[in-house]
Amino acid sequence: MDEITRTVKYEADTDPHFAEEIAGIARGETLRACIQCGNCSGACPVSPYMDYTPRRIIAMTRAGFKREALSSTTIWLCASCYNCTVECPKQIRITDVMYALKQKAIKERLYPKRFPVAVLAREFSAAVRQFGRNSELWLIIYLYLKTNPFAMLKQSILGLRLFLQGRMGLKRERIPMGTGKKGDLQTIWNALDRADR
Amino acid sequence: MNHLYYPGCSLKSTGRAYEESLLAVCATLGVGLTELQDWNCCGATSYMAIDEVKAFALAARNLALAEEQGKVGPGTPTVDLVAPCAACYLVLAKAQHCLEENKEVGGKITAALAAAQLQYTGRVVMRHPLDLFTNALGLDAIKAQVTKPLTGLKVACYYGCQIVRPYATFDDQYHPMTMDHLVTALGGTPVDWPLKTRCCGGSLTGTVQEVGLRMSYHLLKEARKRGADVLLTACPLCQFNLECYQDPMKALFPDHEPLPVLYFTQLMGLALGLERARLGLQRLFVPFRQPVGV
Amino acid sequence: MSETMQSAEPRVGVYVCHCGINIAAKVDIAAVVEFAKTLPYVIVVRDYKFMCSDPGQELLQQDIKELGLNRIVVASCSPLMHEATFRHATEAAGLNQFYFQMANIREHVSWVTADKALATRKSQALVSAAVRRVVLNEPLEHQKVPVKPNVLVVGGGIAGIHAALTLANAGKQVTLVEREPTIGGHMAKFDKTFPTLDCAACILTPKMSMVRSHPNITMLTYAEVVGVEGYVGNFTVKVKKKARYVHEELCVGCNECVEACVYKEGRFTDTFNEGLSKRKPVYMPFPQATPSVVLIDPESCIELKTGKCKKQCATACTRNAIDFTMTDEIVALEVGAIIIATGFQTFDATRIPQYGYGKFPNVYTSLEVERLVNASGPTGGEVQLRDGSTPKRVGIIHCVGSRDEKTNRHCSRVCCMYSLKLAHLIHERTDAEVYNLYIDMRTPGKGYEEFYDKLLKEGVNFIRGRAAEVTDWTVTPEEEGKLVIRAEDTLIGVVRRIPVDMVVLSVGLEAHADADEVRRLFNISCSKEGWFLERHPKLAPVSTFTDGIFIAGACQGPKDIPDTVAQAGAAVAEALALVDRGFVELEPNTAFITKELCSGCHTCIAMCPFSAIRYNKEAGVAEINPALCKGCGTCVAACPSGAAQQHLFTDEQIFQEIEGVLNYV
Amino acid sequence: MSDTPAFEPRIVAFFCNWCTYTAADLAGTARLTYAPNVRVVRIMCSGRLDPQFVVTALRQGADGVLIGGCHPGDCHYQEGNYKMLRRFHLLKRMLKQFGIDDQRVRLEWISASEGDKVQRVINEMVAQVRDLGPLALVGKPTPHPDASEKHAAA
Repeated sequence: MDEITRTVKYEADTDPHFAEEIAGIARGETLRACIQCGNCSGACPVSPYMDYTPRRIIAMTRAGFKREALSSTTIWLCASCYNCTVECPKQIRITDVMYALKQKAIKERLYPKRFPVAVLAREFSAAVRQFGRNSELWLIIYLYLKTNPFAMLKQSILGLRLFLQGRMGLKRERIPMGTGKKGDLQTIWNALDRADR
Repeated sequence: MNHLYYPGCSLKSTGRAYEESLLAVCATLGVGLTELQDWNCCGATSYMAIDEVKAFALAARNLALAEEQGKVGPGTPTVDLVAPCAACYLVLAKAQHCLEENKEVGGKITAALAAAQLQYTGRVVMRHPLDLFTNALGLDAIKAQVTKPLTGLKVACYYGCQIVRPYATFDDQYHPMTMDHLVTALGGTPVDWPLKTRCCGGSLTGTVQEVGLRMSYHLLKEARKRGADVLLTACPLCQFNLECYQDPMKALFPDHEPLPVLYFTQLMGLALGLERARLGLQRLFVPFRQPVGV
Repeated sequence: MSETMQSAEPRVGVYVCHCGINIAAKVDIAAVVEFAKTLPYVIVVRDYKFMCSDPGQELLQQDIKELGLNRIVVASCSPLMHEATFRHATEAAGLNQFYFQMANIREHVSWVTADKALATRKSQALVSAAVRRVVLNEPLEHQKVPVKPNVLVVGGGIAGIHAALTLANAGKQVTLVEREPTIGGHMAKFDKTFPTLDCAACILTPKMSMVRSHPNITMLTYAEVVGVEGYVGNFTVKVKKKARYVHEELCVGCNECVEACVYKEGRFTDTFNEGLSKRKPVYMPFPQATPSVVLIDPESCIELKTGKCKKQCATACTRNAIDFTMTDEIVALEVGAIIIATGFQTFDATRIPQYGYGKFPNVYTSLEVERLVNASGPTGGEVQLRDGSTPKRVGIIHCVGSRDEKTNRHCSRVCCMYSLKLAHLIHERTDAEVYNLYIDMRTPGKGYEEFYDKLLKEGVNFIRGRAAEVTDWTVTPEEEGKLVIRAEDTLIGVVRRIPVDMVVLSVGLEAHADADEVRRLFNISCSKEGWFLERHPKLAPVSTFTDGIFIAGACQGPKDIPDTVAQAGAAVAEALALVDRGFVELEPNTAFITKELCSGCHTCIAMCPFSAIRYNKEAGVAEINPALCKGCGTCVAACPSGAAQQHLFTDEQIFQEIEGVLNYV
Repeated sequence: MSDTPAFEPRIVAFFCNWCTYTAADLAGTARLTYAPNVRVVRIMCSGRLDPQFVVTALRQGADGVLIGGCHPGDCHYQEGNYKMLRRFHLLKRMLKQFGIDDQRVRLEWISASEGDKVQRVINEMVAQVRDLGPLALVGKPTPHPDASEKHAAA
């Protein structure tokens, strides 16, 4: 890397409402209480792989560095183990903040390209939305088709073994949808969609 | 004892052996599990990344179904809902907390459930099988039925993240012991190791494999280092990550040595003298060959 | 209408204070002034920037003289803040000071209300109430009560020691009560003190022996206050002296008994050494213990537990000081003032399990390390691990039990500095590589930042990050056999794993577990965390809400030694001001009985917790002794006929106030 | 300005000097903002609270009454708060018979250090009484129209 880049951040490039917005979705009202102690990063089992440590994500969120926070790999590497949340001395629900950032990134299409976690989340929710349950085999197929079809070849051995051991079937798990009867999931979706509008 | 049972998607596929062994063990111990009819996916960690309200609504529908099928409502006692998958257990418990704490989200969800003539009144108690066995049934009752004690077997009990965090209700968040005590009751020897609650990598193993593999590799390595013959899990995803990826793990980390990874219910079944096939042991990638009860 | 009202037509002056912008920014002062002008009996209404200032006070004094005002209302801050100020001003202008009434439009209005219009309205209501009430105020006189000359100091740490000595040097008779068998407190456990690194023992032990030898000080160690009665200037205190099983006046501290004990070696936890060594059932707390007297622990002594010991200790004592029949003893004291200096306890590190205290032997608390580096400690000042070896790498974790919502929210104020001190001492004695893991470095004291600077130059490592965990999970060869501290180095932005031989947990300071019981005993308040509450954080930092009881040192909040000693001096000054004055003026808000209305029903008599009410058989009415009445008004509320009333708080006054606050429309 | 001004309750509070009044001062020092509907009358001890005070306040136009005293065991005068508690139960029963919702009269133990509790309790109570609506008593004075306008404007 011989290239030198200029990194000054102008106030006009920040989003002054970003922190509020994220705190709102995340039930993370305590976001602003962060003292930047880094306990979250220290407790996080995945932090060594992140481009920004969780602490920096909190700082960037608070400071309105929207683009940086939303396009970071950090939020997609979060494995939802809740260690940061449990350990935070200010009781910030960091895992929920990460969820909120993921939601926002997907909405704003700012997540790193072909980053499979975001695709997984999308494919997963689409399947659940349609069938009410999730079938792991189909999920994996979609995931690889949308991200890296070549990697699927490597995974096919694993898939085959799972199939042979009876741990993965071709049958789609589903529950009746759109019956309009009592408890119908489709009715609930519709009600939620209406409320969203 | 009769309980409603929420299997979750994984127990119907990759985690089939968990369901098989759980049902077999419960039948032997006289614990009745009735599968929740028409249950839907809990939403897991993925839906939460898409839409919080919808994720909680997915969970809440199951809770409402449990109240209906458990025949509880205002003015009645509670019903137990047993969720063996750690992710399902957490998501359902988290939804309960959210419905209680957050009026705004709670209101939206209640309204959506009402559209489908469902309601949730807060009368479901989420239970993980570990909680069920150690606290509701009691270790003495289990001990009494052990026919093949796990004498000499060194076991690394792995709890993972989501049954102890962030809502540790039935066990200690930092040093959980329910599974260790269970192993002792079965005649085995739990090893003391520091990574009991360290994340296995979760869904990362499938998406950012180099990260997930390394996390799982370290867990297995440390368990071996502490002398474990077998590692026990209480979650289908943990079991999948730790067991099924041991071949690619070996490719990435040449010093990796295979270690059998079982559901704790499978080992329970062995100690209770059940046939291996009833416990789904034939589905293992890393076979567990150690004889028990000798 | 009372007689006083008829005697002179009320002429009320109302003064609205801006308090700079504290009130004026949230309350439309002009609107309050205009409103006050419409109230009955009001002759003049003025506003001023600071009513409590001299010109402010002169304003009302001038009006009393020139306009013939006979009632004063000031709308400003809380009466708990400036009531006395304005009463004096009123009195100085020749009016009885109880013709004054305050309306609290700062603490109860401008500081707590978001909307200016509503704040103005609320202020008007409170002014209206004060005006209506002041019309009914009566001239009263303070009751003078003599003050007992002696002072009690509770707690024998550095705060209590300093307070007792200063009072004694001023010629007061002082009783110093200490719960432990020796005075000295936490400071006696330290080796060096920051930032000067002077030896704690060298500066403390002379003071301890002065306490022992001072003719004006009575030292009651191994003793606890169990009862406090009375009021400012006149307290009766009961102190329980726990049985030591050794007669203090006979023991010369020769330790022959300790030598002779049937236990050849120490077997029981030595609390003075933070459990790092063992002691016998009969023991001297530490070599410089004051008084230099042994004691016997009934929990571990065979004789005291079973009555079946050879009692070699008793035989060995040539002065027959040992007495197994000793029992607890109650001592009664009469004092005019009390200084509470009960100190703090350190945070229990097992409450943060991820740091491994109690699980990994080489994880220590800072107080344990204080003993390790102390020349008179269990290792003679050698910094050693449990196996006797010298650590090569040491990690000091700051903020353990501080700045943490799950344990203690407060900053313990001393940990940064003592951690620096320990880093220096460990580095100096072992040449070990020392890592300080801190969240923020807080060194705001004289010479403190300079000390930090010195440490930086000495080559001690500093990592800005709260340690997430201490684990024996090792990954790399250099970590093998060590403890690993995992933390983010936040200044670099990466997670680091620091392998160390020894972990020092810089535990925070917290209020004693029994702070709540202690404060009840003395009838003072404490914060949620258990710190004793001062009367005002800035202007009355050592006074409490109970007159005559003062606080000093860390029982009020975390403090280092210089601040503790300074505060002890301040508490002494307050106590002296009270005791040397010789009398106190009691608020004349006592209850009284209007004979004509009393039916002699006895209801009030049962209500009074101070036995101030007695039934006069001849007259067939109840009578209240104003000297005993504390002015709670409970009897007044219970009186069915309205015969019982309370000065300053008559039913009529309160009714007027109620009407006033509701009449803001 | 609307034709039907939103109802803003008026609440009289009786706070004891040593604990709750001090706590209210602390809330001020800590700048904890709360609803302006409560007016505090200071008494030395909650034991001084004559049930007549409550009745008078309600009759004079208050929609609710809040009483604040020291926590049990903390009374500056040993047990004034206990003695008031006994009276308080009787009072509540009596008010019920008059058809006054017992949520309108609330008792809270608030120590000198609990400024945040003052804020919470006052906000809760104002919201509660606002929901209950104005206390309709025969002969109760009605608020001045000017005040309602100002409230509504705010």
